[in-house]
Amino acid sequence: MNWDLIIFYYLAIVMIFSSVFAIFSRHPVYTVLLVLVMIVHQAFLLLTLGAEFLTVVQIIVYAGAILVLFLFVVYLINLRKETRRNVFIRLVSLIAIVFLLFGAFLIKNLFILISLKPSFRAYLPFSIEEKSNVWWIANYLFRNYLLQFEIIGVILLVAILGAVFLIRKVKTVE
Amino acid sequence: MPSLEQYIILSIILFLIGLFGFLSRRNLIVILISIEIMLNGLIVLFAAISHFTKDISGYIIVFFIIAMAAAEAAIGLSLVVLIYKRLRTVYSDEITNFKG
Amino acid sequence: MVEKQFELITNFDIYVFLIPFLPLLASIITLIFGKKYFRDKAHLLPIIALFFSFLLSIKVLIEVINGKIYHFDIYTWMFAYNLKVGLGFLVDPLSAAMITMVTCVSFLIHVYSVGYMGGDPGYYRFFAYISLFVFFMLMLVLSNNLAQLYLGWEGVGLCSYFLIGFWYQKGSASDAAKKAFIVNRIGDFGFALGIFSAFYFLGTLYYNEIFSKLPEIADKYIEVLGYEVHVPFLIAFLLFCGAMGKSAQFPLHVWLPDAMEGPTPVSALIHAATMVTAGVFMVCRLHPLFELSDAMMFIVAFIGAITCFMSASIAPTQFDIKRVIAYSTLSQLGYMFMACGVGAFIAGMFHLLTHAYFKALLFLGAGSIIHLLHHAPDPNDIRIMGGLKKYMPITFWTLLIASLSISGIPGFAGFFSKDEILAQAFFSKYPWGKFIWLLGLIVASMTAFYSFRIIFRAFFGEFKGWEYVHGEPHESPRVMTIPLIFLAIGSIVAGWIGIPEVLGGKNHIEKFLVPVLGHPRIIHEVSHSAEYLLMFLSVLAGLFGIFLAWLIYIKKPELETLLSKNVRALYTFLYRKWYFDELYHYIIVRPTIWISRKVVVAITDNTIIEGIVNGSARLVNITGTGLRILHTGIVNHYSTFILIGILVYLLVYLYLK
Amino acid sequence: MGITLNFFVILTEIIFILISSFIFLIDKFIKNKNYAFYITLITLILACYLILFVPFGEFTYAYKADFYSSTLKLFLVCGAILISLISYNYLQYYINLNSGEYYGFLLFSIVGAFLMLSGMDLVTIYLAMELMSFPVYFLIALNYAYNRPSLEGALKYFIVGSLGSVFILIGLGIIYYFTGTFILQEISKVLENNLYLRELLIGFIFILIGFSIKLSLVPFHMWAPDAYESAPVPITSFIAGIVKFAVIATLIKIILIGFNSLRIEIGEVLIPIILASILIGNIMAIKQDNIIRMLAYSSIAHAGYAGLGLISADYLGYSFVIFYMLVYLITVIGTFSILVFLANFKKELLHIPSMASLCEKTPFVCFLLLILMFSLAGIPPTAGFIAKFYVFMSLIKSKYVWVALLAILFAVIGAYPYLRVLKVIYMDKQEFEFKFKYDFTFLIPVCITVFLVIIIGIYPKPWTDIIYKTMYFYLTSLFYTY
Amino acid sequence: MESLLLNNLLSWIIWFPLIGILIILFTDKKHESFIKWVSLITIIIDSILSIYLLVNFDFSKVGFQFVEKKRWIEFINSYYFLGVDGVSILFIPLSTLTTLLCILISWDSIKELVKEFYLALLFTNIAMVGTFCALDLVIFYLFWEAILIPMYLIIGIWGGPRRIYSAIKFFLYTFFGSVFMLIGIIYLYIKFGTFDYTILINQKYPFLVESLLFLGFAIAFAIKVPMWPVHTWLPDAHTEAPTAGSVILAGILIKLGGYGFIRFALPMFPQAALYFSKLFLVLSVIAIIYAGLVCLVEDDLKRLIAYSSVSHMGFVTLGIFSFNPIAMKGAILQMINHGIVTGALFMCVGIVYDRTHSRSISYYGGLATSMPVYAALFMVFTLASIGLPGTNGFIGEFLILLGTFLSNKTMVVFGATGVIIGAAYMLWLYQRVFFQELNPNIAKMPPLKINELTALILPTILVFWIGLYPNLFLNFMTTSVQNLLMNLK
Repeated sequence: MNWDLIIFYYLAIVMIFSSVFAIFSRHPVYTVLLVLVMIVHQAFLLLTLGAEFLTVVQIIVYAGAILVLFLFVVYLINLRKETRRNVFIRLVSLIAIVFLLFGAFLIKNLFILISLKPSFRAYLPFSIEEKSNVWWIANYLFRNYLLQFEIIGVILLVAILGAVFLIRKVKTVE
Repeated sequence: MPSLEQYIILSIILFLIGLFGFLSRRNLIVILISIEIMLNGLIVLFAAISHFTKDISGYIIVFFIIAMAAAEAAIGLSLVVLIYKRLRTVYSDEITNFKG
Repeated sequence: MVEKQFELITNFDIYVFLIPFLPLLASIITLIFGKKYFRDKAHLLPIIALFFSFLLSIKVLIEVINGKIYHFDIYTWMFAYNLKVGLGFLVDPLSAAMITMVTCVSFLIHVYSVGYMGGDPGYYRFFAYISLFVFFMLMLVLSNNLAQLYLGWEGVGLCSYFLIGFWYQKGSASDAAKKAFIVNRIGDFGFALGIFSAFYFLGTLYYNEIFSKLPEIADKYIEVLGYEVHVPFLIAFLLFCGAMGKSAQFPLHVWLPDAMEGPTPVSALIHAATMVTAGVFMVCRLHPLFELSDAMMFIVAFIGAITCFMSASIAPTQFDIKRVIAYSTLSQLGYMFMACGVGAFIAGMFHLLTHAYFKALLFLGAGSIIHLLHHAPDPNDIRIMGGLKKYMPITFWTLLIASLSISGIPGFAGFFSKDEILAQAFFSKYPWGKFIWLLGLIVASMTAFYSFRIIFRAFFGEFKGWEYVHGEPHESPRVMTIPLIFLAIGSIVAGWIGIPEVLGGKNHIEKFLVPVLGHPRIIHEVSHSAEYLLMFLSVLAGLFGIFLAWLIYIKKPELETLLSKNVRALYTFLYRKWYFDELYHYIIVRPTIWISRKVVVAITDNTIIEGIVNGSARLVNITGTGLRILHTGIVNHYSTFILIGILVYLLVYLYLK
Repeated sequence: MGITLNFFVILTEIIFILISSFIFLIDKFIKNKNYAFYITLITLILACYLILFVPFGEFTYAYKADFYSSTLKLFLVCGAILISLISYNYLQYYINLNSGEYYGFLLFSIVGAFLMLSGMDLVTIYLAMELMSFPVYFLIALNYAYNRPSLEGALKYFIVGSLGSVFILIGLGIIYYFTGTFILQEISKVLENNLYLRELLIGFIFILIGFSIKLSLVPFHMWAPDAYESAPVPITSFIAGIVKFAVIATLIKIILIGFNSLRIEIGEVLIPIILASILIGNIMAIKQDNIIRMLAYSSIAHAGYAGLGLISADYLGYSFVIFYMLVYLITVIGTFSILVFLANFKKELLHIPSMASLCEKTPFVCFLLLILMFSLAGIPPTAGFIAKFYVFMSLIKSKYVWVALLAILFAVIGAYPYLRVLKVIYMDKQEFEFKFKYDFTFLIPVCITVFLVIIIGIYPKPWTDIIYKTMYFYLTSLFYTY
Repeated sequence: MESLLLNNLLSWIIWFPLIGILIILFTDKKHESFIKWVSLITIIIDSILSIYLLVNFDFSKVGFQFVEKKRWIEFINSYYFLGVDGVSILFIPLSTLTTLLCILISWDSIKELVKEFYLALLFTNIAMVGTFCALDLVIFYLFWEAILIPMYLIIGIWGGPRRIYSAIKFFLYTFFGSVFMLIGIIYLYIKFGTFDYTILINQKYPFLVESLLFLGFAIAFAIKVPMWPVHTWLPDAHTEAPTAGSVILAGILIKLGGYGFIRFALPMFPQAALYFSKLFLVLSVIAIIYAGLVCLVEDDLKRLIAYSSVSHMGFVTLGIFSFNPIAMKGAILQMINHGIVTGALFMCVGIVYDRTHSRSISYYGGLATSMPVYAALFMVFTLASIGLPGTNGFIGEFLILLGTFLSNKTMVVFGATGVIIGAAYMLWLYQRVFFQELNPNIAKMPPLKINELTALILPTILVFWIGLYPNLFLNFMTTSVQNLLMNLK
C-alpha cells in the first residue's frame, strides 16, 4: 500500500461520505458546508491528478464563490429546519427504484466500458515535465479552445446580467 | 498510484449521489447543490481521463465545467431567491401551479 | 313462332308508336298543367288521346289480321358490351289482341270516370295517372324484349301505387298502395333475377332471339345450392315469380283485395281488366320457355289452382262489394294460370280478354252503387244495399249480364272462354289436366254462387241505406251508364269470337293466336260427345251455384246466419282470408322490423360499431386523463421521468445487435 | 497544424454580442424602450446580410461557417425577425416587460443558436447550447411581472435543462475516454476504423439525452408545457420554433459529421421515444384547455414527427427533418403571432373555450388561424402536409413501414386538438365584445407565414431543394480533411 | 385562344373558382348578395366549362385525354399531372353541377357567415374536380385530403344540433382511412420511383405486397364509400350537415371512394383485388341489406336518406368488385345517379327543414296537400332512388345486378333483396311524410321559392334523361372500362 493509494482512498471516502451526508442532511446550511468539505477534498484529488491550476480554480471558484453564494442564499432565505416536514419529495420510493435501476444500469455498462481499455491515441500529447500544467492549459485555452473560452465568458456575462436583472425590482401587475 | 478505473468509479459514485439528491430532495437549494455534486463527479472523470491519457482537453473541459457551474449556480440561485420572494416557498412540491 | 304468311315490318311505324305515346303525352300535359288550366276539363285530353289510341290499335289489329307483324326498336335504351336493349315494339297477334282490349276497356273506363270522379279535388291527377297507366300497360304489352317488359311491368305497378293511394289522406289507402307496391316488388325481385338469368344463359333479352336460342338450353342443368336444376325451369320460375306478384297469385295475392281502397274505376281498369293480367300475358308471351319444363307447367297450374280455389272460398264471406269482386278477379286469374299450366295458352288468353269486359263491368256496376252511397261510412258494404233493382235498372241489368257471364251461362262471353279452359284442361296432355278440370268445375259453381250473392243482396230485398242517400236512390248519370252498357255488350259479344267448332262457331281467336301461341296441347282424339258432356257439366255447375245463392239469399235468408254460426271455425277462417295477412305480418313484417330495430340498429350499429368508434375516442381520452395525473407539476418527478427515458434509450441500446 | 483565428468569420456572432451588450449598457438611460426593438431589427437584418456575404471559413477547430450552417442561420434570423416583430406587438400591451433586456437576451440566445449551428466540436456545441438556453430561462422568468407563477416554468426548465447538460457532459466524457477528442471530424475517423462503435453509441446516447430534453421528446418533455405556458407568448414561439430548429439541426450535424457510421443505430434507439412523443404529445394536446399548453404538447408531437426523419437514418430523411422543422417554425410563428394578437386583447382568450365565436369578430384572423391549424394537423394543401409526407417517405424508404404506420395513425389522433380549436372558434357560440386593431407587427408576420404555409404546401420544390443542397454540401464535404 | 383553353381545360375547370374565391375574399362580408352572385356566376361558368369538356371528349379513344403534365416537385419525381378518361369524365360536370345546386339551395337558408360559406363551397369544388382529374398520386392525395377542410367547416359551422360531433367524426374517420393510402402511395414511390399513375398501373408486385397495398388503398376508399363496417360516420355527417353539405357529401364525396376503387385500387393491384373481391362483395351485400334494414326503422329524414346512401353505394361496390364490364359501367353510372338522386333528396329535405326545423318523420304527414309540386318532385326522386324503370336509378341498378349476375349469382340474389327493402323504406317514408291526414304542424307551408325550384328541376331532368337515354352517358365510359378490365384479366 503506497501513499498515493492511501491519499486517494482517504479523499474518496471523505468526498463520498460528505456528499452523502450533504444530500441527507435536514438543514441546507449543513448541506452547503458538507459540500464545501467535499469540494476542498476534490481540489486535492485534482492535485493528485497533476492539475495544479485546476486545484486553484476549484478552490477559488467553487469554494470561494459558488458555495459562498449558496451560503448567502441560505441565510437570505432563512429557512427553518425542515424538522416538521419531509426532507424528500413525495413518492420518493418510486423515484429511488428508478434511480437504482438507472444506477445499476450505468455502473454495469460503465464497468463493461472501462474494462475495454482504449488504445489511447493521445491526440495532443504533452508532458508535464517539459512545460507546466498551467502553460499547457493556457496555451490550449487561448488557441485551440479560444472560441469556447469566449463563449464561457459570454455565458457568465449572461448569467450575471440575468441574475441582476431578475432580482432587480421589476414592476409587477397583479 | 490509483488506477483510472478507481477514479472513474469515484466519479460515478459522486455523480449518482448527486443525482439521487437531485431527484429526491424537495428543497430547491439542495437540488442546486446536487447539481454541483454531479458536476464535481464529472470533473473527476475528465481530469482523470486527461491525466491518464496525457491529453490536455480534459483539463480544459474541467475548467469549463467549473465556469458553467458558477453560471448555473448564479441563475439557479437568483431564480430561487425570486421564487422565495414571490411565492414564499423553496420546496419543489409546493411549486405546482402548472401541471397536467 | 312466326309463320310464313306473316310479313315482318322492322321499320319504325308511327301508328304503332302513337298507340302508347298519345296517352303518355296526354298524361304529362294533364299532370303539369292540369291543376292550373284544365281543372274540371282535365278529362278531355286523356279521353281524346285514348280514343285515338283505340282507333289506331284497331287499325293495327286489322293489319295484323291481314298478316303483318311489326318488330322494331325506337332507339337503343341500354347498351353495354353484349347487353343491348332497345325500347321497341313487337306487334303480333297476341299483343294486337291485348292492345285492342286494353285501349277499349280503358277508354270506356275513362269515360265512366268522368262521372265517377266528378268534383274530386284530384280530378286532373286521376286522369293523368290513369293515362300514364295506359301508357305503361301498352309498353308492357307491346315490348319486344324483357327489359322493356320490366319497364312496363314496374310502370304499371307505379301507377297502380299512385291510384290505390289516390285518396292519400286516408291511412288505409296509402297503406294499401304501399303494400301493393312492395308485394309487387317481391315478385319483381324474382322477375329481375329471371331476366338476369335469361341474359346469363341466353345472352339476349329480345324475345325472338330468346326463342331462337331456347334449344341451346333445353337440356342444360345448373347446380343451385347443391341441386341440379333444369335451366329453363330456373328462368321460367324466376320470371313466374314476377307474374305471381303482378297477377296476385297465391303467396303474393294479399295486395289485391287491399288495393280496392282506390277509386272504383281504378279497380276496374287496373285490378281487374288490364294490369293484373300482365302475368298471364307474360306467361303466354314466353310460353316456349315455360313449355320446356314440365315442372314449371305444373307449378303454374298448381299456383293457379290454389289461388283460384282459395279466393273463390273467401269471396262468399266478404261483405265489401269490391273485395268480393276482387277475390273473384283473383279466382279468374287463377283460372287463366290453370289454363296456361295445362298448355291451353289460347284458352287462357281468350279468358283474359272476355274476363276484362265482364270484370270491368262488375266493378263499374259496383262503382255505380258505391257512387250512390258515397256518403255512407263504408259505401262498399253490401249489407247496407238491397232492393236497388227498381231504382237503378241499368246498373242492375248490366251487372246481371256480367254475373251471368262470369258464371258461365251459355251465350255469354264467360261461358265460351271458361268452357274452353275446362275442356282443354280435361283433354290436356299433361297428367294434372283432369284434376285442374275438376277443380275448375267446383270453382265455377262457387263463382256463380258469390256473383249472384251480390246480385241478390244488392238488388233484391229491402234497401237498407236510406240514411246515407238524399231522397230516393237514383240511377247514376249517363256518362257512367253508357260505358256500362257498352261493357255489357262487350261481355256478351267478346265471347263470340271464340265460339268453339263443336257449337258451330269458327273459333276466330284460336286461329288468330295459333301462330303465336301454338295449338292447344291436348291428346289427339277428342270426341264431340265428350265435349258436349263437359260443356253440360260446366253449365250445370254454374246453375247450381246460382241456385244455391238464390236459396240462401232469397228463399231462406236465415240459412246464411245458420251456416256462419254452425261452421264457425271454417267461416272465420274464410272470413279472415285464410289468415294470410296475419301470417305475413307475424312472420315477415314484424320480425323484419324487430330485427332492424333491436338487432341492426340497437346492437350492431349503435353498440358494436359505434362502440368501437366512440370507444377508441374514449380510450384516447382516458389515456389523456391518466397521463395528466402523471404530470404532477413537481420538478423532481419530471427528472425521474427523464431518468426513465434514459432507461428506455439504454434498453433499446442493449437490444441492438 | 495551423489554427486559424479569422475573426471575420465569426463577425456575425461578435456583432450580436456587442450589440446586445450595448443594449444592456444603455438600457438604463433611455426611457422609450422601443429603441431596443429597432436595434434588434437592424441587427437581425444586418445579420442576414452578413450571413449571406461573409465568406465561409473556420475559426479554430471549433467553428466553421459553411453552407449548411449559413443557410439554417438565415432561416433562423428570418424567424427571429418575425418573432421580434411579434414581441414588439406583445410588448406594447405588456409594458412592464418592455425593456432593452428582453431584446438583449433574445439576441444572446440567437448567438447561442448560431454558435451551435456552426460548432464543429462537442464542447462548443455544449457551451453554445447553454448560451442559447440561459437567456431563455431569464426571458421566461421575466414574465413574473404579469404572471407570478411563471417563475415556476423558468425554474423547471432550468432544472431539467441543467440535468440535461450534466448528461451531455457524461456523454462527452465517454466519447473523450474512447477517442481522446471532442472534434466531430476526429470522432468520425475513429468510427470509420470500426473502433468502439458500441461504446461511442452509448456516449452519443447520453448526448442525445440533452438534445431530447431541449427537443422535449416524450419522457423528457414534462418541462415543456409548464415553461411554454409561463413564458411571454413570443418567447414561447421562440422556444418552440427557433430553439428546436437549432437543436435538431445541430443534432443532424453531429450525426452527419461525427457519428455517420452509427446513424442507423441512432435511428433505432430513437424509435420508441419518437413514437411515444407523437402519441403522448397528441393525446395530451387533446386534454388541454389553454391553447399555449396545447401547442406545447403539439410541439412535442411535432418534434416527434421531425424525429421520424432521424429514425430513417437517411441523408434525404435528415434533410426532410430540417424541412419539417422549417415548416413547423413558420407555422408556429404564425400561430403565435395570432395568439399574441389575442392575448393583447385579453389574456383569457388564450383559454380555448373562451375563444368561442371569435370568427364573428375577426373572420380574417380566424381564417388565417384555420390555415395554420390545418397545417399543424398536416392536411393538404398546406405546408404541414408536405412536411409530414416527406418525413414518412424517408421513413418508408428506410423500410420502417410499421413505424410510419403507427406514426401516421397517431397523426389522426393529433388532428383532433387543432380541429377542436377550430371547432370552438367557428362553431361554438358566445357573446363578447372584441375590439381589435390590425397592427403591422401583427400583420407582417402572420401574413408572411400563412403565405409561406400555402406556398410551400402547393409548391414545395425550391424549399426542399435548398435544404437538400445544404445536406448535399455535407455529403460531399464529409471526407474533407481539416 | 381556343387552343389555350382546350390545352389547359382541366386546369381551367379546377382553378376557375379561384377567381371567385379571390373576389369574395376581398369583399366585405356585408355585401352578401354580391358574394352569392359572384359564387353563382363563377360556378355557372365552371359548369359551362365542364360541359365544354364533355363535348370535346372523344369517347372512342383509349387512354387519357386533356392531359396536362408539368413539373411540380422534381425532387420526388412528382408532376402536376392531370387527365380524364371515360371513368372520370362524368364526375367533373357532376361536381360542378352539384356545387351549382348547392349554391342555389343555400341561397336563403344560410344566414350567418355567408362569406365563409361560399368560400368553402368554391374551395370544395376545386378540390373535388381536382381529385377526379389527378393522375399523379401526390396531387390526387392532395386534393383528396383538401376536401376535408371545407367539409369540416361546412358540417361544423352551418350544421344541425350535433354538428360538432359529426364534423369531427367525419374528419377523423376519413382522415384515418386515407393515411393508409398515404403509406401505400409512398411505398409505391419508394418501390418504383414515381407517382405517375400511368406508369404505376403497369407494375408487378409480389402477391403479399400487392395485397397489403391494396388493403391500404381499399381502407381509404371503403371508408369514403362507405362500406359496411366503416359506415357510421356517414349518417352522422349527412344528418348534421347543412343541406349543401349533405348534397356535396352524398353527391360527390362518397363517390370519391368508388372512383378511387375503379381508378386506383383495381387497376394497380389486380391480383389482390381479385383475391379480395369475395370479401368486398360480401361487405357490399351486407351494406345493401343492413342499411336498408336500418332505414326501415329510422325516424330522422336525413338519417334515413343517409343510410339509404350506404345501401346504394353497396350496389356500386358490388358492381365494381364483380369485375364485369356491364356491372362496372353500371357502377359508374350508379354513382352519377346516386349523386343526382340522393343529392336531390337531401335538397328536398333541406327545403322542408328550412321551413319547419324538424327532421323527424313523425313531425310531418300529409305534406302532399300543402306542397303538391314539392311532393311531386320528391316522388320523382323517391322513384329514382328505388330504381323504377324509366328513372336513372333503374339503369344503374339493373346494369350492376345484371353484370354481377354474370360473375357471381349468389351475391345478386342477396343484393337484389335490397331493391325490395329499398322500395319498402322509401315508400314508407313517402307515405308517412306526404300521405295521410295533414299534420297541423305543417298546415301553412310557404311554397317553393324560385331558387329551390330551379335546384330541383335540374336533377329531375337528369333523372329522366339518364333513365330514358342512358347511352349518352354510357358511351363515355365504354372504351375506358373495357380497357380497364382488359388490363385486369
